[in-house]
Amino acid sequence: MNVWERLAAIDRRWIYLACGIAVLMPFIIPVSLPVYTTPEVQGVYDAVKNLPDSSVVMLTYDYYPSTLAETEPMSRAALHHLFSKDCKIVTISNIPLGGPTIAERVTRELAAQYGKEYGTDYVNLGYKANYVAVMKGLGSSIRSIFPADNSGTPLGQLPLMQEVDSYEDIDFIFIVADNATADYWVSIVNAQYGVPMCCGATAVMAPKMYAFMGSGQLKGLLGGMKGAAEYEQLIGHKDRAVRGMDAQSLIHLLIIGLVVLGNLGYFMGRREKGIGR
Amino acid sequence: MPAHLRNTIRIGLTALLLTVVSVSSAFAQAEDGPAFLTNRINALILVIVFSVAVMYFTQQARKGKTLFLRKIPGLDAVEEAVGRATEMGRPILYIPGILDLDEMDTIAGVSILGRVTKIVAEYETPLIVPARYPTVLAACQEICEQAYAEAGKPDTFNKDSVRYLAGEQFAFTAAVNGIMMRERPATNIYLGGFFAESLLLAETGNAAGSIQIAGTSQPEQLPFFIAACDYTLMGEELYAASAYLSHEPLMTGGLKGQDLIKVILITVIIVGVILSLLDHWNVIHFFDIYSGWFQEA
Amino acid sequence: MTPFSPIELWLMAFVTLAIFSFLYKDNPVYRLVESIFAGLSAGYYFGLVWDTVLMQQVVDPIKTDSSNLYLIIPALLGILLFSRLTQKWSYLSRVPLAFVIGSTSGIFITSRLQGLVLPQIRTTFMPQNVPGGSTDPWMIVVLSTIVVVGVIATLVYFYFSHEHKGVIGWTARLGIWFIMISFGAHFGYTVMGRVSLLIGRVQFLVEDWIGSFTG
Amino acid sequence: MRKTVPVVTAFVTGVIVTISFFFNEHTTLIGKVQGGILQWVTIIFGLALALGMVSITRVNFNKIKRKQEGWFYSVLVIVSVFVMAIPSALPVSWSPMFGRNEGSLYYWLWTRISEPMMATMFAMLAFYIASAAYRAFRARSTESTLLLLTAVIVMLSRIPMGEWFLRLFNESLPDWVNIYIMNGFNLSVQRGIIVGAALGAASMSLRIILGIERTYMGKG
Repeated sequence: MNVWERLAAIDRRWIYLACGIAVLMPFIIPVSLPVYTTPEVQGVYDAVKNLPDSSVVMLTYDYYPSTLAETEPMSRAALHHLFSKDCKIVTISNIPLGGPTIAERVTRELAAQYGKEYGTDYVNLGYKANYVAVMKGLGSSIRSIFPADNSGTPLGQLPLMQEVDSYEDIDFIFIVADNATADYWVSIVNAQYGVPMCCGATAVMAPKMYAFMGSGQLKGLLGGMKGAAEYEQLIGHKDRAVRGMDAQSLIHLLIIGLVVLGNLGYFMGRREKGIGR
Repeated sequence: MPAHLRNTIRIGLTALLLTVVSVSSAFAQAEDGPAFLTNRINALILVIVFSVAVMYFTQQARKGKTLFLRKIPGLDAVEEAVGRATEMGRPILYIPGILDLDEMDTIAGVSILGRVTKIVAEYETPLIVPARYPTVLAACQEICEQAYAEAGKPDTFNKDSVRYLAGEQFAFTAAVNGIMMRERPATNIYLGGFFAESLLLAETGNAAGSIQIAGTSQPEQLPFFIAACDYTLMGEELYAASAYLSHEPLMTGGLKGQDLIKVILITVIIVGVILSLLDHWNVIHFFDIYSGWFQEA
Repeated sequence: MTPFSPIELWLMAFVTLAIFSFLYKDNPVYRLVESIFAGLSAGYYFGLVWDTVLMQQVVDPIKTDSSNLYLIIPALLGILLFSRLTQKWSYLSRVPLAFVIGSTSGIFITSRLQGLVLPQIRTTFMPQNVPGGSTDPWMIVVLSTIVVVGVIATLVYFYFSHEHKGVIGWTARLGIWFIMISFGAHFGYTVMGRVSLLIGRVQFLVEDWIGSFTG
Repeated sequence: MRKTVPVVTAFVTGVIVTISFFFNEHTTLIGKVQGGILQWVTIIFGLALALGMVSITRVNFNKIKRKQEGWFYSVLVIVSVFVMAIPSALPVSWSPMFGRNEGSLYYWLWTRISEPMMATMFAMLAFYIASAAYRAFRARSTESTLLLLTAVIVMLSRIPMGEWFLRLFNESLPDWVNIYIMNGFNLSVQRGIIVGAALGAASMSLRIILGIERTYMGKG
């Protein structure tokens, strides 16, 4: 067994260990490098900034607890930005597993910081099944799909919801999603009802969203933790996303190194076996 | 009931309902205001052209006309992989995605399962099909049973080979990973809607030394399938594979219809670019009107 | 800082590490938490359905206004879906299934064509806006060319009515190169996505859990 | 009968929803009917979410009954299902432990056990990606070389350290990566895929409405 074959046969658990160390290191020795702002994130910031004060904004919690690390900073930053402009916020979740619970927890915490009141300044609609039907149905009437909010209070008893009953009453939609729902917000709600929107997407979803940026259907895009960090920086509330960027640097370099090493081994192994050139 | 009669009834019913609904909706105004949205005429035209194209080719295919479809490279791999599993005496794992039965990916995955099961039944290779939704479970069970019957081996079908696993995405993945490590399938086939679990599945399969064939229409997962699997069906190739394998006239017809629309769309783009350049060079100014057709007024 | 009590933090750290133990190998502790997780997930769905669907969408509206009695019909249709679980009566579930699938298909046809195809095609033949607002004509020309060629080549790659030969062959070849570049970008982004989630857990373990030892 | 009724149901609902797209949904009858249909869909589909619970209980109950390998885990599954489900269905007025709000057992179990578990499941993917990068991600052909090179460049442009490194070569290099790779190559391919997939989905939907595609019903 030569060195390349031995390298190729390395147990994957050693790689896992290297990965674990790379992610832990920056917590012990932090190096704070600046994050540059990309035009896509600037687009989100400008779109929200240019909303008239007290606009009604729908904020979606279309994510599972599994992607909290990427999406929760986006929701928090959005809430900071929107509450500081006195916007009225209607939150909704198209994710059954955990979505409504996260919406309650995060929105209430931030609302308390800004002294906002449930029912007049913000409402959590919660979850209803089949997001395609929900998104389309909200165009007819929010109340026919959501007779009550997440905790069961009839919408008629909430002052904010007396003025809001379809997309016509909503000025802007801020999507935060970790799955295909963003696609449907664009293709159903933006295309048919013309509500302007921007999107905070996990890094996995972000490349697809560039097509919607290009077509002008999205006003801005937050792509993953980097996007969240840029947004946190723009609104001046540096938080977990900005702090996470250090660890990103190191582990990315590790992965790039692994790609190079793996391929080196692959080519050297082939050459020694006399395959290829 | 003979097929043509059924068709006639269906078409007649369609026409009747279309008329009744459109007429009634046009006149039955619940409130004042415009009824028909004229700004959506471009969409209406597209829907009509699209429907006619799809229906025309479907009709052609049904009449028994052979419509050409190009070969999908990764598909031959399926039979090869089943053969290998048989030689090794190890099972085949087939996952029709993690979406529910109302999603197109699952439908394609389930329909390819029918063809794969037939090969599996002929070779008498053990099969494992984990389903994430009860609806998918039921559909897979029925399709497998049918395939075993078609292969002439209805008795060899083991009902437990189609299994219901926990409903949550990662609970499901973990359970499938457990199966991979415990039962060591020789071949893993992932055809359907896959999300974050794609890499978890493909990596664990790699560790277990299985041959892997994957396909999904979710572009965000394809890089991993390409990286970790032996063969990958990208995007629409999944649907095309389903049509190609089953030689099903309906699927083939649908694909041919879509292909026609693609040709039209490519033409639209090229004409648009030319008009845009002519506009820029001050030859003719038709571009704004042209591009306006594709926009909701 | 954290809203959790020490016992809760220990519990959360335990389940976190128990799941991570799968990285080493499948083990009884992992299977234990996996089973609990599967059970809790199913239970979560039940609570959600009971409260937000059955109570909020059916029972409460009927209680407050008897003209809503028609809501019994969709509820019964929904219950019919449970016939899936039986052998003999499973065909009954087809009607509610057809209702759901039929109407979502109706949304699909129009929204896919009007909401995706039309705007995406239109903005392909329009001159592209350079992100960041640059008006350098060369940048616009280069970017617009890339977009037009890329869209056409990708569409041709997914064209199934012709073998990949001749003009179609090399356009499809170009298409696969474009696709691979895009997938490379996708891979790069996704690495960041997954790493973020690991960082999130490490933030919990280091800052919240271990951090609580030192006060 | 077993097939005709569902086919007609899918047809009628599908046609109404499709046609109503072209009409004002607030002022026309068809718009109102469509609104009603969508409301029903959310209810029917919502109830279906509970199917999983019935199913999982039954499967695990059978395992226990047959004393299959690992039946102990099945006991745990069933216990967890009921510990989570039953208190959530009891009225909050009886005890703050019931219901779904903050302070309930349901909320506690979810945020303290399920959330960290689910988040960790996803976090494992970082390790798997690292492993795939080393073991599976090979420059086997022109195509995979392109994929590989782009991945490395994009990864560098997305991290502060890499951005700093790229700026050593040219001050605008990270911007060019964003403009040409993300908004050029990537955008065009995503667009092609989106359009293609949209046509596929629309064609499948059309066939479902017209009763040609019946896979969703199962065979027989």
